[in-house]
Amino acid sequence: MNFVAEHLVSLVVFTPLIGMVLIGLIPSDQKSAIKWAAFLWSLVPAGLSIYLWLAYAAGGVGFRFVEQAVWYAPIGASYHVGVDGISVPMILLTGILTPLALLASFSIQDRIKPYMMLFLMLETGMFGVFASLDLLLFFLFWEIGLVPMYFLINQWGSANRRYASFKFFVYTMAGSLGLLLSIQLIGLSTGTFDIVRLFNIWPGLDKELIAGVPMPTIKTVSFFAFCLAFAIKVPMWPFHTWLPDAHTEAPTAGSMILAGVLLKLGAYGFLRLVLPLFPEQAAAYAPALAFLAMLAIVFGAFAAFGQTDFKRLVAYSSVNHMGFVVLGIAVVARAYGVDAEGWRQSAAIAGTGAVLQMFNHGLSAAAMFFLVGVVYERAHTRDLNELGGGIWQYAPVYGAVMLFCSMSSLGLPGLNGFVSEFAVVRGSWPVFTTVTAIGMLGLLFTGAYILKGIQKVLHGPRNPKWAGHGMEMNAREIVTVAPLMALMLVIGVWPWWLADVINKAVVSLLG
Amino acid sequence: MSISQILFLIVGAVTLISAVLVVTMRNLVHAALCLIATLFSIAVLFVLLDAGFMAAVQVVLYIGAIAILIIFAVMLTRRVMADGSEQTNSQWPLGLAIAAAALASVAALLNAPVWPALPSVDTSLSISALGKALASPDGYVVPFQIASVLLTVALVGAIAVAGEKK
Amino acid sequence: MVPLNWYLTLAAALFCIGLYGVLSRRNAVAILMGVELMMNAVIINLVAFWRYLQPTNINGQVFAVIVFAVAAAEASVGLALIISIYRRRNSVIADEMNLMKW
Amino acid sequence: MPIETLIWLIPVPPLLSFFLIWLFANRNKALSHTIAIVLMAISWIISLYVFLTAITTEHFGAEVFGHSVPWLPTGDGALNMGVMVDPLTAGMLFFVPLTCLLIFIYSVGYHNFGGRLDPHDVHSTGSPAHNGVEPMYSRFFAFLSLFAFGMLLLVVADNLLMMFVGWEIMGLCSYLLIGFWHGRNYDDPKKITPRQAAVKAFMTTRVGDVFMMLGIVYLYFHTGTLSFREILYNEDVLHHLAETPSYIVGLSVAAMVGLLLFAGTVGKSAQFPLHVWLPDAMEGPTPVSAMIHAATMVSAGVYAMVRMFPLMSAGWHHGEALTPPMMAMGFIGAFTALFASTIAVAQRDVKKVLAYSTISQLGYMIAALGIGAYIAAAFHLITHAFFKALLFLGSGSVIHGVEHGVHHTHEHIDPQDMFNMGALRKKMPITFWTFLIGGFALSGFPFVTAGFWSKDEILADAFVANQLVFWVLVISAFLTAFYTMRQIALTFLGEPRTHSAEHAQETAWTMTTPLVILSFFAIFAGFVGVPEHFPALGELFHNLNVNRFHEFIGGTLIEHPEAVEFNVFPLLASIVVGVGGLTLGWLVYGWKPLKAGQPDPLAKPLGPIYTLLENKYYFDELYDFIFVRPARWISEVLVYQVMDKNIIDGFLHGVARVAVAIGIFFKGAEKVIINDPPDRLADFTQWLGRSFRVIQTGRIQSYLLIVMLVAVAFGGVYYLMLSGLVK
Repeated sequence: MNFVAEHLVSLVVFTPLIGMVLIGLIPSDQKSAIKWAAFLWSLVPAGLSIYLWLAYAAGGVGFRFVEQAVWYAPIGASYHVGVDGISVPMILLTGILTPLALLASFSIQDRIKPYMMLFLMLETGMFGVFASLDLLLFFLFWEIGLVPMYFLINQWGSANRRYASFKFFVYTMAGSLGLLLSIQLIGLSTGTFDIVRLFNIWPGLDKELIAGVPMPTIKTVSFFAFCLAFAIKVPMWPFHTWLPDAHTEAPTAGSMILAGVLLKLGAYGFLRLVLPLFPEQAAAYAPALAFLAMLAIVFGAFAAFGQTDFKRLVAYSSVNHMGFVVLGIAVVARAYGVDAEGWRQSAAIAGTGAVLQMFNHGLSAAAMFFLVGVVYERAHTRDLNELGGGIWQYAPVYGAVMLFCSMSSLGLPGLNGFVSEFAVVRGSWPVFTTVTAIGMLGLLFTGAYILKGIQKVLHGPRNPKWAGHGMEMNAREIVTVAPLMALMLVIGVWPWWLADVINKAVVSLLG
Repeated sequence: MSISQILFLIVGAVTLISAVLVVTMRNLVHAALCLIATLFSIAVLFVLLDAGFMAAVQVVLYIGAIAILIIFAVMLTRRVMADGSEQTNSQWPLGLAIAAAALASVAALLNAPVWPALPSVDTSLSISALGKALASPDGYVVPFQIASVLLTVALVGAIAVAGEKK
Repeated sequence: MVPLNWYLTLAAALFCIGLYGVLSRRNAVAILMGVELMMNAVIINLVAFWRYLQPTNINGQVFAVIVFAVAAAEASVGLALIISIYRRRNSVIADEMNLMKW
Repeated sequence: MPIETLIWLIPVPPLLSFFLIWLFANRNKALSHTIAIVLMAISWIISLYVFLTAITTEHFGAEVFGHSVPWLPTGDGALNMGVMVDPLTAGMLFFVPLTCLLIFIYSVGYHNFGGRLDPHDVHSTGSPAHNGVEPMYSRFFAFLSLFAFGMLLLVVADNLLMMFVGWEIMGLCSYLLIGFWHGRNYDDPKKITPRQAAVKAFMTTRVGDVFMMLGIVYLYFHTGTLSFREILYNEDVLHHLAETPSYIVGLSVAAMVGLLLFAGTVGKSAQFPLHVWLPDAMEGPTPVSAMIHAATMVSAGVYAMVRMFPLMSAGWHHGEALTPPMMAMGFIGAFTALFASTIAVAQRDVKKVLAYSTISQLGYMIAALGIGAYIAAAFHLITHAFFKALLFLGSGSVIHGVEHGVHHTHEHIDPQDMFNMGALRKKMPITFWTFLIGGFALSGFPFVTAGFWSKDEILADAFVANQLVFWVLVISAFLTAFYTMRQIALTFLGEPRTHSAEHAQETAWTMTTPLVILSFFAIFAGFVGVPEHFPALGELFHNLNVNRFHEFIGGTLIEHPEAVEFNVFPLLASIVVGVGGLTLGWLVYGWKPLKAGQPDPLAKPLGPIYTLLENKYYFDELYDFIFVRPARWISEVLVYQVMDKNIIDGFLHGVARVAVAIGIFFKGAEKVIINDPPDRLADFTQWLGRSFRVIQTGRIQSYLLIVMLVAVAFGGVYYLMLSGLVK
């Protein structure tokens, strides 16, 4: 037990990788064994991440469960992992979502072994990004997550998967390139990649010259490189067009993880790296960030409303919801170090709201994509007009579940989405009043597209087209979505347990 | 010329002649019998060299096991190669030349007056020394064990290779 | 009093006879016999060197014992291979076993 | 148990019942309604206990019951959630759980519990049951329970956010219940279906909600709290809010927050211009209409305004200029009251008339608040809840009775159309008499009905405060009495105009009992608010210690509002328009009853105005044209196709093409410069290999021969070197 306690973060990060190796040992024709092994193994990191959460929540603030070891000494990079109040909810989210996504993948028949292996590799990548406290390590895990996702979309996706996976890959790589370069720049300037040390060194660094380039220029360049990489991943308007394609073409579980966790990597990058490392630049460009976030909220909602493909509708809802995350981050950036008219408190609320929204969107988007997958598996179409409604009569349980999850996505008070949206709006209102006010248009249309989805799928007279398709969810699917629903309700009714940890971290981020 | 030298020359002649017969006789059964003769005379040579244990092993292992094994093989495979058929391949002159050249060069090398005389020591205890050396941890127990494993593996392998397959 | 080089010459001759057998016989079993001759020549050398150079040290004989073991292994595996090939191809002629040709 | 714990417990039973029915009882109809009714009754009993404790507490108002817990961390502080009961809440607790409970009981009969399941309905079709028990019976009670939970949560909330939570949960429930028969289609494609009506209701109210949310965050930013006790009972905070300028020039923070919050009420309480959803909400089952229009949702809007009145009126004192939110409320309320009552005059659907009358009555309350008549508004809210619940349930009973006739005769008629009814008083006596009581209360029939007292009080206040508002309200009161009489006459009086009406039948006891109970309150609830200065009656009731409403509700405010001086003119106006409207209605519709197929006698004299009214001033069409269609176009074409697909993706694809072109160029260059030399080297190696492969004979002996040749050769060379022949 002592070993577990001392290496908790490393264990969380690397247990999926061990699982991947173990699954590699199972013969490919043992499909059922592979599925169960992958699912049961993924419960191990899930349990560890819950344990990590409980252990973290029981204690103080700041980076804890830190492990540091020599890794790449010649260039000053080390294996440095640890968690704080921002990363630990994300690790919890990843830990919870992965087993559910694997459970959702049980219906996959084709090449199940590489599929499961890739999924576990993906999990390590995601955990790694959230746990890294070293820039190079961060980048390493960042890229590790990319590869399995590419193959998941490319190999197990639907009709237009090659285009979507290629777009996803190239887009993200384009962002990573700048990220790598600016990480190199930082390493070159300071001689270390350690994030915790850089928090102290880098923002104040202004005397040195590198190759005759003044330090402010270097900082601005790295700031934009970081921003671009993370903005693509979030995605921020106008870098969002890979998202609907990738989400729509990915297999159900892939979409769940993509929307549930991968999008959070970008927002997490902003909070973990951009804000502490570039406070001045971030404050200067925060209004632009807020403006783009507003555009994402409004246009995301409009575009979602304009869809006829159910999955694409849900995909655009991610653009809309992630807009709130970015808005919250922009508020934190803007209010960094300012204390006018209670901005500091607003920033704390907005930051808490943003992280909470990341978590909440992880739950609701995963659930929605899963539900789209359920109906797609049976009806073999995602087109809302082709579905034509009238499914509720065949599938009352599915109807209830979908209503529940839709309402979470819509931000109904009493469920999780509202808490975070309220917090973000509350935080951003005094700081970016106009932008927030216009952003409310997006909130309005959130209702429109959610209701459109419900109306075109569930509502309507008993649709003879779907008689005998067995539209109702089976027990496995109910088990998959039930934990998500429970969390939605718990967070909606009682957000304190989660928000308190985040809030402390955000307050310490604000200095 | 001492008695031991005469004895050596006689035994050596038997060895070489029977060896030549081994490689030249058309009838393989005869060749195998000549092989036994060769091996036996080598055992005598070991006795001359005060290595009684080696002589015993030579008789038991070579004559008792390997030569018999070879005779079995000859018997088993005899059908396909009539005794009268050609027993040498097309490159035999070249082979002979090489062998002769090798012999000549080695013999030339050996014909130098640098060889030590036979030391007179008591070699009666050599068998117990040998046993100790083979079984002692300070001696050769590890190579000995490896040799045992090698034999076991070889035997299992031989069974697997030669065993009847469906 | 037999000089050491007599033994060595004898062993060399035996070796070369065996070599000739290996190089020129068609029958695989006969080749194996040649190999046995060569192996024996080596053992003679080992024992002779032991006796003449270091009779108090038993290493030479140990070496010879291990060569015996190797010889036994070689003979058993070699013959097993021959039997196996014979079963499959109904032949023991070494020239015909040329599957590994270019 | 401490009273605070009891308050926490008030909303819990309906929520519990929602989850119990949803998760465990959804296949058992009897169990479902038992759970729902029993738990609702528990909630009612707790509420009643709290209410009784409240009215027997000395100086209640200065002291309130409340308790809160931290809910969301906000930097160094925390946002608290809690419950509170002050006099206003106590008043709400008196009628909300009671009407909810009655509606629950009524629903049992309405959905024909105990009837057999029609073979058409064995599999749920999402439309109303053909003739028999509702197939989605359990679901209905689950939603209804959740609805009651939302309302009770809103009532006991001690802060705006929790109130907003209840507010939105009700929005969801109204969506679910209006769209309850989501599978229903009409032959007339223009007629709005329940599922469309549900979306319309949700979206229209959401417009208001979004503004309201902004109001909440704005208020929160300036006060650092959302607790009613800390904002509304705190003169310093109110003063600060009234003095601080907001983002908009000329408006104080209090005014701007007030306006934003009022926008929420405009949506929820269906005030002009967001009134369009409410008449269409009649697509839901009738108990739902009663729930929405009487006990819960629309009352919630007014309740929120009554609750936030100190903020709305921050900086205002009696007799001074009204604050901007009050002006907005006064004018929008009065206008809505008149506007909706004119539409109600020309409606044919028995429930639509009531829907518009609801809008109109809510306008009354809002207008009352706008002119500062806080108590009158609260009073009308309560009396209206009773008689409007009564009217809706009565109309449901009527429809149910006529539907029975429709099933009997197999006629193809709309059972909700009043022109297909007539003479139901003989067939359905209990429904008739209770409906009559409700209708008279709505019309403000003098002295004996609750509606008279509350309406009279509003008019009395308006007369003092603002003449324009007063006259508008008087006219709409007249119209109200008129269309009420029209409705009663068309439905119950005269001769049956269809066979279905002839074969209509009184409904089950589960439906009539709630009607009787509600009609009791529709009469007697008014006496608690008889003005003290009212001639004769005022003194009488004062001596009986009945009319304590002013004193009690007034305790909610920091500064007790003074009751207006008695003035005979508004009283006369009230009596005249009430009785006059009823009389005129009877003259037009009751004196000479309509025959079957005869058009509305008003249609001819009013001409195009009648058509305009019948089509609700074409607001639906207007909104469709200026909001819905552009929104669709923006979504489907502008944002998705043009912006995302064409501009952004087009740019990306352009970049990709350039990259591909560069790639092709380098591919060619690379072939000549980089690729070819190694290829030649590889060719050479291959040639060499081919040349030497002949020595690879595959025969072991030839290999050995080669080995020996080489060994001998090396040996020879070595020997020569050793012997010094070669140096």
